[in-house]
Amino acid sequence: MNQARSLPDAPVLLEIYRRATLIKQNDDRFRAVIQSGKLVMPYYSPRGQEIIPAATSVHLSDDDYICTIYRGVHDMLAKGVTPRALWAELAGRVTGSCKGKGGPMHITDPARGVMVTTGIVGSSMPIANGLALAAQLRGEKRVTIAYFGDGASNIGAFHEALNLASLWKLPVVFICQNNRFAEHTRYESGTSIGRIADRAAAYSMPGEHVDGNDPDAMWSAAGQAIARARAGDGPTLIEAMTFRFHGHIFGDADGYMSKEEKASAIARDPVVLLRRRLIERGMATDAALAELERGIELEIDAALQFALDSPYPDLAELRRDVYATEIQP
Amino acid sequence: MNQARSLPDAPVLLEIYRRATLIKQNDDRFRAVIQSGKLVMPYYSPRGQEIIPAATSVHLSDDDYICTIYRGVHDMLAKGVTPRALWAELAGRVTGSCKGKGGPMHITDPARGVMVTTGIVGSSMPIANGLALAAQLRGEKRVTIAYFGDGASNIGAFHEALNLASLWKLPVVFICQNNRFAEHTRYESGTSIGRIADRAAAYSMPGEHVDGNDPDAMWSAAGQAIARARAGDGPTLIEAMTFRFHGHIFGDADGYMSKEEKASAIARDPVVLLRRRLIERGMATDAALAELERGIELEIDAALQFALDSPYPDLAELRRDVYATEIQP
Amino acid sequence: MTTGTAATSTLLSAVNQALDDALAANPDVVVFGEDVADSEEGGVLGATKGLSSRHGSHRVRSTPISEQAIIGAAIGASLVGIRPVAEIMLMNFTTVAMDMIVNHAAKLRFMSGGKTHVPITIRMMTGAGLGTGGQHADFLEAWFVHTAGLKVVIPSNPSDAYGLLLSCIDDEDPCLFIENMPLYWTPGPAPVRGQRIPIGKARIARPGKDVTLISYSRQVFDALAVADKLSKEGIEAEVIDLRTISPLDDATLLESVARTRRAVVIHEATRQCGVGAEIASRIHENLHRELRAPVQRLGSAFCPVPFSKPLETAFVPGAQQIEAAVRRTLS
Amino acid sequence: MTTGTAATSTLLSAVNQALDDALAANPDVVVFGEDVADSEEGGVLGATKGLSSRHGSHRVRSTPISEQAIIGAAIGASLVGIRPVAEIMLMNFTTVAMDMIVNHAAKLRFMSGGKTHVPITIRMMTGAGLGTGGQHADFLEAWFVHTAGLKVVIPSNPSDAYGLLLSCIDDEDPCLFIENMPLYWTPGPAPVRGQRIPIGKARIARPGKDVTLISYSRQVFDALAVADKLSKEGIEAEVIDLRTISPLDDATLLESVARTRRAVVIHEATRQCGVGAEIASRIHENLHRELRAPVQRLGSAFCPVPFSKPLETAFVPGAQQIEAAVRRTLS
Ligand SMILES: Cc1ncc(C[n+]2csc(CCOP(=O)(O)OP(=O)(O)O)c2C)c(N)n1
Ligand SMILES: Cc1ncc(C[n+]2csc(CCOP(=O)(O)OP(=O)(O)O)c2C)c(N)n1
Ligand SMILES: [Mg+2]
Ligand SMILES: [Mg+2]
Repeated sequence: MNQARSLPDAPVLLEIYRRATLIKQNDDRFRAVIQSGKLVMPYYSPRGQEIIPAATSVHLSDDDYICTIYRGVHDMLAKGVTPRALWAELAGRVTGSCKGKGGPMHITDPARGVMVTTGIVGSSMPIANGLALAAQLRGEKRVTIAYFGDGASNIGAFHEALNLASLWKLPVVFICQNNRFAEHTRYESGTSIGRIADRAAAYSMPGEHVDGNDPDAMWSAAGQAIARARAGDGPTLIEAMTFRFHGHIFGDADGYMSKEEKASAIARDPVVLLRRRLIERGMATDAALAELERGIELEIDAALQFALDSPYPDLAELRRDVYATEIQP
Repeated sequence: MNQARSLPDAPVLLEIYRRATLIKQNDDRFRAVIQSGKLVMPYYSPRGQEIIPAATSVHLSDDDYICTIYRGVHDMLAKGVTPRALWAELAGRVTGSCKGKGGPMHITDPARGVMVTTGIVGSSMPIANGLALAAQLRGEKRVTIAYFGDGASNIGAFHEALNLASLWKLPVVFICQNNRFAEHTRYESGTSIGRIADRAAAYSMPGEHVDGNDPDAMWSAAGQAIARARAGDGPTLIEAMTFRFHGHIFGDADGYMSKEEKASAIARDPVVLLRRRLIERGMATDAALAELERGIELEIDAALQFALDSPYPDLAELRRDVYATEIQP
Repeated sequence: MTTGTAATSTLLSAVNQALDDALAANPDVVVFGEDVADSEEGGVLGATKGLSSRHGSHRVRSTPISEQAIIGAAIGASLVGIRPVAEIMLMNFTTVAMDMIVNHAAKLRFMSGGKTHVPITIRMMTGAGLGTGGQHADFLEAWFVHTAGLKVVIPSNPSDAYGLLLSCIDDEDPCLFIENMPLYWTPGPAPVRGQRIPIGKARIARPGKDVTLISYSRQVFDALAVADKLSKEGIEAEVIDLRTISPLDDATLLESVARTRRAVVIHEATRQCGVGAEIASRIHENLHRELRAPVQRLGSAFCPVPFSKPLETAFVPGAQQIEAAVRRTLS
Repeated sequence: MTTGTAATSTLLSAVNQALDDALAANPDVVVFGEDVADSEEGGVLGATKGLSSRHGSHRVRSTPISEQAIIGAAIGASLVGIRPVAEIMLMNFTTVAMDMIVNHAAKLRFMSGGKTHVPITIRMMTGAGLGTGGQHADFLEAWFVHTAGLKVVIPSNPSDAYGLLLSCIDDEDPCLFIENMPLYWTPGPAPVRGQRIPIGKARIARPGKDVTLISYSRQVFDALAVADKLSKEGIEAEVIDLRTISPLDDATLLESVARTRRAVVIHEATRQCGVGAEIASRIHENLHRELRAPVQRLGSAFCPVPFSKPLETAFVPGAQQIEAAVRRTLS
């Protein structure tokens, strides 16, 4: 990219911090609640990856679409899904975003542009193309983001989707959140190239390798790719480097990584670093940020309470939403 | 590749010519017989692509494996499948390589190392990896070739297979026969990169773009890739440029290409050019080549006769070869 | 040729006509698949010929050989109201797109609690008889009938093909539309322009009182031929053309068999775990006492589609087997 | 713990033991799949723990997330005598490898006229009950039972799992081996080391004379629980654990139902076009006159696996439904 990179100004960086903090605090609470046994589910914590969707989503509106994956709570919250809808869904309540029928791996919230959350590695990308195609066909300026992991870059769907997006110049941005592991498998054991961004060349597509934990860099890379898509100049592949703090699935013993590797990543907690940066740059005071954090905490308290107070779906829901009208064989 | 390229010597180039001529004459006869109505089948003529497998296979022995595709009669003949076994199979006779049960899209002949012929675009590559893995596990020096078309480089299986082959350093050579069309679709309408060979970089694999109709260049590129695989240095992707003379499927109206494009390719018939080169280089006389061609013609006459004289398989074959022992549900 | 059912048409041109009419009627309808545009000759067999020229190459698009990307794009676009008709050239190639069809198209409505849905149509061809061998002629419809959230439609003649394809495109749920290639050029009743045929309703192709022959696609013709033959002996077979195999039209099926008390189910898919097993089970469950004989099921041989002509012919259940099965129900 | 059936084990450790023994006994056996090696902790749930350390990381290999490449490599290697045990972590992920399984593994023996064959084993987990939602818990075995050339094995307990897995690895045909994740830690009879259990033979889990309950995998336990309950009323149910669902053990099934004259088939897959339809059809075809009531079929609700706990619990057929079905056959 030739365009000079600017830095996010104070309101933008503060907004990135707000979203990242919402993700962080929400995740801390989820894990505590799961650990307490109050809710039971497989949970794929995005803790450590907050900055990527936070810095991306500030370029987006509700009209823009995202497709994300099982490890996607950060992407959803950054895009505007409310903690209430999320908590109720994770608690399997009828007030959840999907009436409790989808669960953590399958959140959908079209009002916020959260169109698909998939549990099948690689599947966010081909579907994102379709959303982008719809916008293109209708001459709308919407942009679609497909989030996925580093491991997903080795599955066939990645290849087919990027090839098609390039051929059709679709307004889509492929954002690979490279946390260096696919379940227990290290990046280099599954991926035959040093940088996933370099795979973009196979599709004549711009590829950007960026520190996904650095809000300036992430904001800039996402902004340029989104602007390009909006301008009708086609797709971009962004590889955003990051790290997951809680292994693949919550409860994971992390035996496949070194303790130092993990400790050093946690020591560079991107949300903590951003907080420091805001203060260093004189963009916020500690007190103002503490106030914001307290507000988020209250929102999460309320969401949890709302979820626990909500009823479970009626068993008749097994017959609903299978087809437009009820069909039982 | 840094290694200097040598040229094939007279016996090798003659052998390439012999194989290419067998393919050409065999194909001419197939088409004539199909046109006459004596045999009925969908037939994917490889006419025009003879040099690729002819110049490749002279580096191989019966111990080496190939996996090929529906457009694969040239690959099979070059690898040593006899016209008798082939004609009988295409005629659906029990004396065919697969008792008539496979047909033109599914020739198997393990004695010649022809292990799989597939009708599903992209499927030759993942299976070729497995044959290469077997050789690697056993410390054998066998090499496996996966043949496929340009269109196949856009399907997921290509991506997964090349990534795995690179990671595991498998002794496999991926040879893309780029005839510039996938069915009726031009290369550039389906493929988002100028050269398929450049996709090798996505897997940290050497990629070679070569004129597949030039026996010197093809022989050299295939030879180096095969030597690398045999030495345990891993896979190579070769993109061999070529052209199909008879469209996708025999009977194809070719309305999707310009007449000039086709005429100019046929004017540069690689088998005719090789014949001329042999004489120009003083490697053979016209008379000697004519003699060779007559011999091939007789072999094909005999194969056709053998096929037509052979019986069809017994209907009991519907129950055989489904499982190791007969199981009827 | 455009009105009345006296005129004849072919399945191939009926499909083309339905797509043409759907594209003309609704700007949200788009068509994509390998070679479907006129720059690629409008499909390998011409099913989509003329469509891109008439409706624009932005709406009728040829794709790379990337079935996951094809169905993925169809799903994504449909989530926001586009009506994609995606072509998977041959049914066997659904095997490279099963994730998109089964894990996504079929499930997104339910998993989203009704927040989104996937109104796509997936067209595909198949059928033994053309010497295409083991990987190009399978009938895999039972897989999709086993999948909640999908509808599966499989016409036997031009008029049905036209009316059912329009209904699939109108439908709010993902529909698979299966075209039997060996029937493509068989003359049959021409469609009535604009006339839909409802999904989920079977057709009584021939009334009868002694036995019910239940079938779909090409085997309907074999059933009719057998019925005609038996009629000369005074055996009157009712022939049902299912048209839709998910959801099944229980009402029509059960009403018929309740009258005839005998049934034979015939399809080209193999018998084991085929649609015939479902139909036979439903009949037995509902009409156990009424049945004079167990329901007979016919399907192709339990093996891949063979290439050699005599094997390929014997592979598919034919008139002889149908007749024998009918006689078994009568004995 | 290594001999006798009095000792207990779990399905998870039985699978591990079988793989360990197979790797030790035959140098041609190799294992691969995502995370299977010890550098990746020997599987997400530890099913392959210790194997790469004991047998070498050239024989027990972790792969990228590339199911087509995994099955393709298994097929290719098997063509020349390697005995791969490939893991597709969850059954839903077979949807990205269906081409390799159905068009290649199942068909190469036939299409080559017997010149090659594909002795591979494909292991996979699945099963509702763990809150994994719509894309991680499907039972899709009917698709594979519908596919000629495949064998499908599905154990309910540790001893069977061990003996059947060894048989699959020995077998000359491609075998799917389905592990029910919610059963992984249930204690059960320990395997007898080295002892094979033949493919294609069902097990009478409980003898009875009044009704036959036919099932496999987790539902065997529900059937046994219902049988115990009914026994107190003097109703003696025979419970059959199929173990193999392709090929089906007709002899055992039909012999039992010929005696009891009543049957209920239960599985976790949905009913429409499920394995139960095939079994019910076979019973009706063979025992129409003998049956006192039509065969009852139970399966999960016709929808994707729901997340919410009450829905997930109600989704799977349970003891109550089995009991009600039995009573329907008795009334
Ligand atoms: C097709 C498919 N294969 C395997 C899995 C099992 N699986 C779930 S997550 C995962 C790892 C994905 O790694 P990555 O893409 O890096 O994303 P991350 O979890 O690190 O965010 C695997 C293998 C799956 N869900 N889908
Ligand atoms: C998965 C799959 N999709 C579609 C097809 C239909 N098809 C058969 S050949 C072909 C074109 C392949 O083109 P290419 O790879 O360039 O090989 P060529 O025929 O030119 O040798 C297509 C689309 C198929 N066989 N398999
Ligand atoms: Mg990762
Ligand atoms: Mg080509």
